[in-house]
Amino acid sequence: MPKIKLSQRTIEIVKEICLSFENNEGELINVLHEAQHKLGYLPAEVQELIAHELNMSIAKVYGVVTFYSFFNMLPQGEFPISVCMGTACYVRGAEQILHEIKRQLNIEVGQSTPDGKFSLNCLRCVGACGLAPVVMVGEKVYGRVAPQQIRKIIAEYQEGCVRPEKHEM
Amino acid sequence: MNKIKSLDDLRQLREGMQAKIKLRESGNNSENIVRIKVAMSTCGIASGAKEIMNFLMDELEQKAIEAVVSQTGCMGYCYAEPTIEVTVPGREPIVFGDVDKFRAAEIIEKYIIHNELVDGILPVNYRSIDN
Amino acid sequence: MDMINLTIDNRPVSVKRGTSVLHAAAQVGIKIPSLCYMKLEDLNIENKPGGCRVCVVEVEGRRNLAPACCTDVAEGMVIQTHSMRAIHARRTVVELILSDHPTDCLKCAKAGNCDLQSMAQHLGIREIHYEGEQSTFREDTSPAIIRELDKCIRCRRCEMMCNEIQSVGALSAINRGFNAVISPAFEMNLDHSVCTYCGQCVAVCPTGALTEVDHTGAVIRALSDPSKTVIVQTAPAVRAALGEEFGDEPGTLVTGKMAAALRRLGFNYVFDTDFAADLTILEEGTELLNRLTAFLGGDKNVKLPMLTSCCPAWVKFFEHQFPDLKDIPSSARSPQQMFGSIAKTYFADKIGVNRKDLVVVSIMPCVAKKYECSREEFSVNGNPDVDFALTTRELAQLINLANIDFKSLPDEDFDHPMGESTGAGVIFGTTGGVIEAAVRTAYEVFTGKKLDRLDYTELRGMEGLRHATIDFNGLPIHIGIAHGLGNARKLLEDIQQGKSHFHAIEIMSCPGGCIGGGGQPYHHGDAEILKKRQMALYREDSGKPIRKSHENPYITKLYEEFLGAPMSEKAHHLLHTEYFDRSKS
Amino acid sequence: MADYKMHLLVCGGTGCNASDSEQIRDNLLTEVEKHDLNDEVQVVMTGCFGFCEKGPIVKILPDNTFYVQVKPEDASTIVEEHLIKGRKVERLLYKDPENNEPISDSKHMEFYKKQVRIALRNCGFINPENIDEYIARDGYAALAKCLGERTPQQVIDEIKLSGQRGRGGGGFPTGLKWEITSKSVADQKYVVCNADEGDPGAFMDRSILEGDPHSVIEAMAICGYCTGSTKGLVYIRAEYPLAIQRLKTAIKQAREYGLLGDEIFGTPFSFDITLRYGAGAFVCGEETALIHSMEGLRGEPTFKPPFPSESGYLGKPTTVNNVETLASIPVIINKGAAFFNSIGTAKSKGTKVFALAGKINNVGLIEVPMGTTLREVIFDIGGGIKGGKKFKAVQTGGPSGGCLTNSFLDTPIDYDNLISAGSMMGSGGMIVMDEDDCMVSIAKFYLEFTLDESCGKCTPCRIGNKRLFEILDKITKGLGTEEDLSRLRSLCKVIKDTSLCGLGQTSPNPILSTLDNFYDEYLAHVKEHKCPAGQCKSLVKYTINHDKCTGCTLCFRNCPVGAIAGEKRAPHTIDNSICIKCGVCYDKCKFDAISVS
Repeated sequence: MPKIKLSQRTIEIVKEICLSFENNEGELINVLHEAQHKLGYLPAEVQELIAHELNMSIAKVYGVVTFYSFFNMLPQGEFPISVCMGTACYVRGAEQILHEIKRQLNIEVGQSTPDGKFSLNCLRCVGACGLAPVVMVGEKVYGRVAPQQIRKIIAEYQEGCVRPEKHEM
Repeated sequence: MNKIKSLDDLRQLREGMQAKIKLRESGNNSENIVRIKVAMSTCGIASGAKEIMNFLMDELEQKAIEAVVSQTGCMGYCYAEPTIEVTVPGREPIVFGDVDKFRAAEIIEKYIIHNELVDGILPVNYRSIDN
Repeated sequence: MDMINLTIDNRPVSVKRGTSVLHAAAQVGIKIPSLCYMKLEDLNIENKPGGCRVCVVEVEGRRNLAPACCTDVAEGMVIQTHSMRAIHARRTVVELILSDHPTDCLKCAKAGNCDLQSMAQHLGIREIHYEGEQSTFREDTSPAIIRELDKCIRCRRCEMMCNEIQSVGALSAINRGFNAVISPAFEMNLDHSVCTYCGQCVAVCPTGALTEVDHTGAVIRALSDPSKTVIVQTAPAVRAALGEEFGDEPGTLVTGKMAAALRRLGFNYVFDTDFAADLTILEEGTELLNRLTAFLGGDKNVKLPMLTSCCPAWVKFFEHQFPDLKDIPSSARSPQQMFGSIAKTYFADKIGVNRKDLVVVSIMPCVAKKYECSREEFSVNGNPDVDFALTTRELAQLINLANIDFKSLPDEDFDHPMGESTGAGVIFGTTGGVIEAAVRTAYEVFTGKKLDRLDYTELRGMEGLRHATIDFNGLPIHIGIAHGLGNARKLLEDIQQGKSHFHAIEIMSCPGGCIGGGGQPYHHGDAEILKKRQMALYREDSGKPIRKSHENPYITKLYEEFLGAPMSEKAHHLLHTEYFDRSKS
Repeated sequence: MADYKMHLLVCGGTGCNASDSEQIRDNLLTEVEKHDLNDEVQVVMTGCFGFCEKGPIVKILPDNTFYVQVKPEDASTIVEEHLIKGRKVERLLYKDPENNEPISDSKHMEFYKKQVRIALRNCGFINPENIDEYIARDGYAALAKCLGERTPQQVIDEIKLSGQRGRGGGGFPTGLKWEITSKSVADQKYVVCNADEGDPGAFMDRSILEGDPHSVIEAMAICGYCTGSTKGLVYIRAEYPLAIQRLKTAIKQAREYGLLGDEIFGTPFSFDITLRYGAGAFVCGEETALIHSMEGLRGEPTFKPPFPSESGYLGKPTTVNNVETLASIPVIINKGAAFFNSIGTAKSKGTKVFALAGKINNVGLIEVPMGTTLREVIFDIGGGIKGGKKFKAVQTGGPSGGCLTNSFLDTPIDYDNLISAGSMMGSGGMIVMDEDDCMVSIAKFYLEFTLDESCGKCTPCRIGNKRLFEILDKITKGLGTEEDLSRLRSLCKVIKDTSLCGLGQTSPNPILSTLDNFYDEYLAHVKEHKCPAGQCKSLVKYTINHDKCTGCTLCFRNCPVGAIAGEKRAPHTIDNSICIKCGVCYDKCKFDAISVS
């Protein structure tokens, strides 16, 4: 786990979040949600800081972070691609979609592209089964996606339309 | 916003609201309002319901048609999102499916202005428990 | 107190409400096999996650099988513990565990002592029907503990000990599903975590996932090297448990046989850590009295209460978790390190051997001692004061290796001058023992009067937190005792908030004290064994001619010939140490 | 303003074998043209009426005539008889199945509308972010009635009388659950709304929270009143941002109106609600795991008893109810238990919301009374199978459920029938599968899901499911043996028998039900190494049909692994040892020369 030095700004943000939940150990998951929302991901150093602020064991914080699929310890791509693998989407060909994206970006699920633009993971059912199979890029939902459309969708972000503000660490 | 301190506060508020709606639905009040509800659930928005809602508001304003466009929850027709429900005064509410910009314009033009029906009407296929 | 009546295996049973099926069956002699369940009776330690599912039984009217360990009895229950359906389920469950378990029993440290191994034999498992991928994890060797998580069966005992009993919080379950396992934060090595090596996880681990680092090989090499003089010191708690490895009843004292066995193994000098325990009492007792007199003399910033410092796991605990209190514990080293320091200076000169050619081996009931002797400050330009620390289990292994028939050995004495010890030194091995030994000496030195009684029963027992007030000739001295780091934490928090009214506190990391150490023969969750070992130490104490540390002639000789006086400049240099803030490790 | 006097609505739903309806519309238009009525009569295509069994349908407004099973050639009779002579065409009218009387006015034909909306009563009607619209539809009247006129026990009895059962999948009687919590004594009790909805293919909780959050808030308050809890918690999935935002707005408005907070309606009863977020763990749908997650711990279940009603969140008595269960509570209070009890079957009362998805035309959220048959749901409301393919099975209950085939289509849906049919109600996900779906890979898909979502605490689920998945994987790769099948079944039984929580106890269901219903398909994979549905990649063989192949080299250029060889304008061949069965050539070939076997 490469050691990174947290910027003072990040330390302030994390402390603020913990304080907003009265440094209560029972609010760990809410704290982690807020931290990931503000910082983009949860590296080891952030987890250590949270454990310190909530006065609890670091191993327990890591145990919670690795239990829930929502929290990730590696930076997400600028444009996180998630393929819905719910049953409705699976039956309508989500596996071929996933296969096609892997081929196009040649990364595996859970990885990010070297240039940090795209990351790929699977989601458990986004709840838009009417549009199966569904692919999400960030918050944007693409419905009734066919493997052939993947190239077009990626291209849309390739030229880099508006870049969301970069999370400095 | 006054707090509802007792049961009759609630009753009064409810009666007031229901009267306002009946007035509007019976259509005999002066400002002859058209009510449009847009299904704004996650899958609705994902299929473009937000753009349709803005488009409807601009179009109706342009054509100076008195109308209230409001958002609502999912109506259950996932295969036909985005879906909208149009209530023209004096007529039963009608639900339209697969409403893109082109079809929305057609609904305004034909149904709201000329009272003609338009393709893609979704018949009500459930019984409600109001009656 | 309402009783519940039920039938188990067609036998009527009547037990208290709230009893589990497992215990109810045990009361009528029915042993339901279980793996992850563990209960240490009066140390109120219980582990029943209900995860292994080996103890499932058939309950009439229930759709699926019920885990006996965490299903409480209910009125009129009808239970079949060994129906074919339950046996088939149990065998399949154990087959599943074995399908994700390495099959290297031949070279596994736990072979012969492994609960999974005996369970598989008990269930007569000959074939694993469901082969498949095995979960693999990086092996981690720390100064004291080896973690081979491929052998972990996720019984959660170590997680429970580390968090609920010891409150160290070095271990937690991580990941989810097939790769869920118990590990320190970020799957780092133990020596990067807050682990204090108290070894309680090693003591309860049912398989070979957590074992102590094995130094028998190194000791054998030293013994077979003619150029080395190899001496050994044995800890107080070892003599009350070593016999169990050879089939003795728990609590059998084997001091004499142990000395005889060590001599036959080829140790040049067989000494006793109890000698250094008496030395510790002198040093620590004096330090306590100095602080007391200063306190009574009105010095406001003297550090009271004073805490004992002989347990290395407890030292690492406050270095990590209470760095602001690190100058409160006594600066005296532990008996093991005092012994090493004296051996490699005073004794080495006496027998004319250079410290590099003198190998000091210690036999300890504990795994943390392996870490302690590897600490920087306990070595002189690279040569450690204590070279190797073996656990009681490793000593038993050595004795078997050398084909020594332990049970028929004659009783022999320790060598001199570092083999002589008093009753006070022996009781170091149990909770309440160190402070009782200190009181015996401090009372006589402080009041100048002879003790009327030697047995301070108010300091003895097994409760996690104990306190007593001893009258020092009109001056009430308040004493606190805690064993198990979770209990220690409560006392430390009182000190931090200035609420502690104690003068002296004895703290030991392991429940029961060193008799329950991580290196002792496995108790498999039976607390009776700990109590019997405790009784044995008090028996040896009352049988000793001299029972007060300051009356040990060899100690007085050591001071005259070498150290001068307790807390002298030389004693300070050789027998005292300092602590480090490890909270930012 | 209405220049058209008559409207002819032709059902264009894809279910009504769409080709006929277009033909009917064209014929009607030409007939109207012929009798030059085109400025008085308008012909329009509509969406599906939800009565596809009797399709295609033509409805005439304003007199509401409802013609069924209309053929293109009937268009002329409809125009001449009905439009011109004003006489209804008897033979096309729908015959009431009881008395075989033709029904002329569709106003009386309420019964063909199979759905009854109770939990979804406000969805699509009110603006979820405007509390007034909820109050206008009797919102909070139930709470007012409870606080004002009833004791907690009376309300509990009413709910017990209604026969309401848990809609999260367990089916535990709601009234009884509330009663147990009300009897537990503690200084603090909790009401929890379980909005974790981890079932893939289920989204009814989301729609209710997005469409009508207030009904859930009101129900939680009522539950708080009955059980003596003053604190409510909604445990909601982090994957539902819109539902979270709508819930927050609704709670804020309810507080402003004094419907949440202290002394509601001036009575001593106080109740407030806070949100707790899930973080992507299906197992947290289980009560004890959910409670651990709310306490900031790993979502690992613990043994029951003690049930949460006795000791749950922070060790205090806690009532955990699913969103849908709560949504219909206000209706039970307002319209009375008898009304709710009159709907449904003997032991399963009221309605159930299903998320109908998969290979079906009308994917959608439907709410049907208990006792409706699967056939009505799939072929009437659902509009039949997409692309006219043959129905194969419907999967209910998600990863804990099973699949039901043709022979179960007429099973009335309720908790017990579904369980005895080898499946279970589950939260309501209903995935329809057609002939192209391979049941072995569906079972493998669900196992892979359970594998990812198992918390790993107990042996049978952590290791057992992994072994089940490995055996299934072997079978889908054609390496399975018949002995594997028997081993699969026996391991499934032990896992069901010994797992700690519901996830493990039900994870083998998809396998057991596909084994029971499609054993021949398993045998095909194992014996002949063939996948009848052509889904299992490694068993599929792509071959080029030489007389159809024109040698256009399109497949050759697109094959990612260069498994295709052949000269320009000469028939090509596929080398099956290299081919990775990606199917690109099959999609690209314009001459349909590539066949899948």
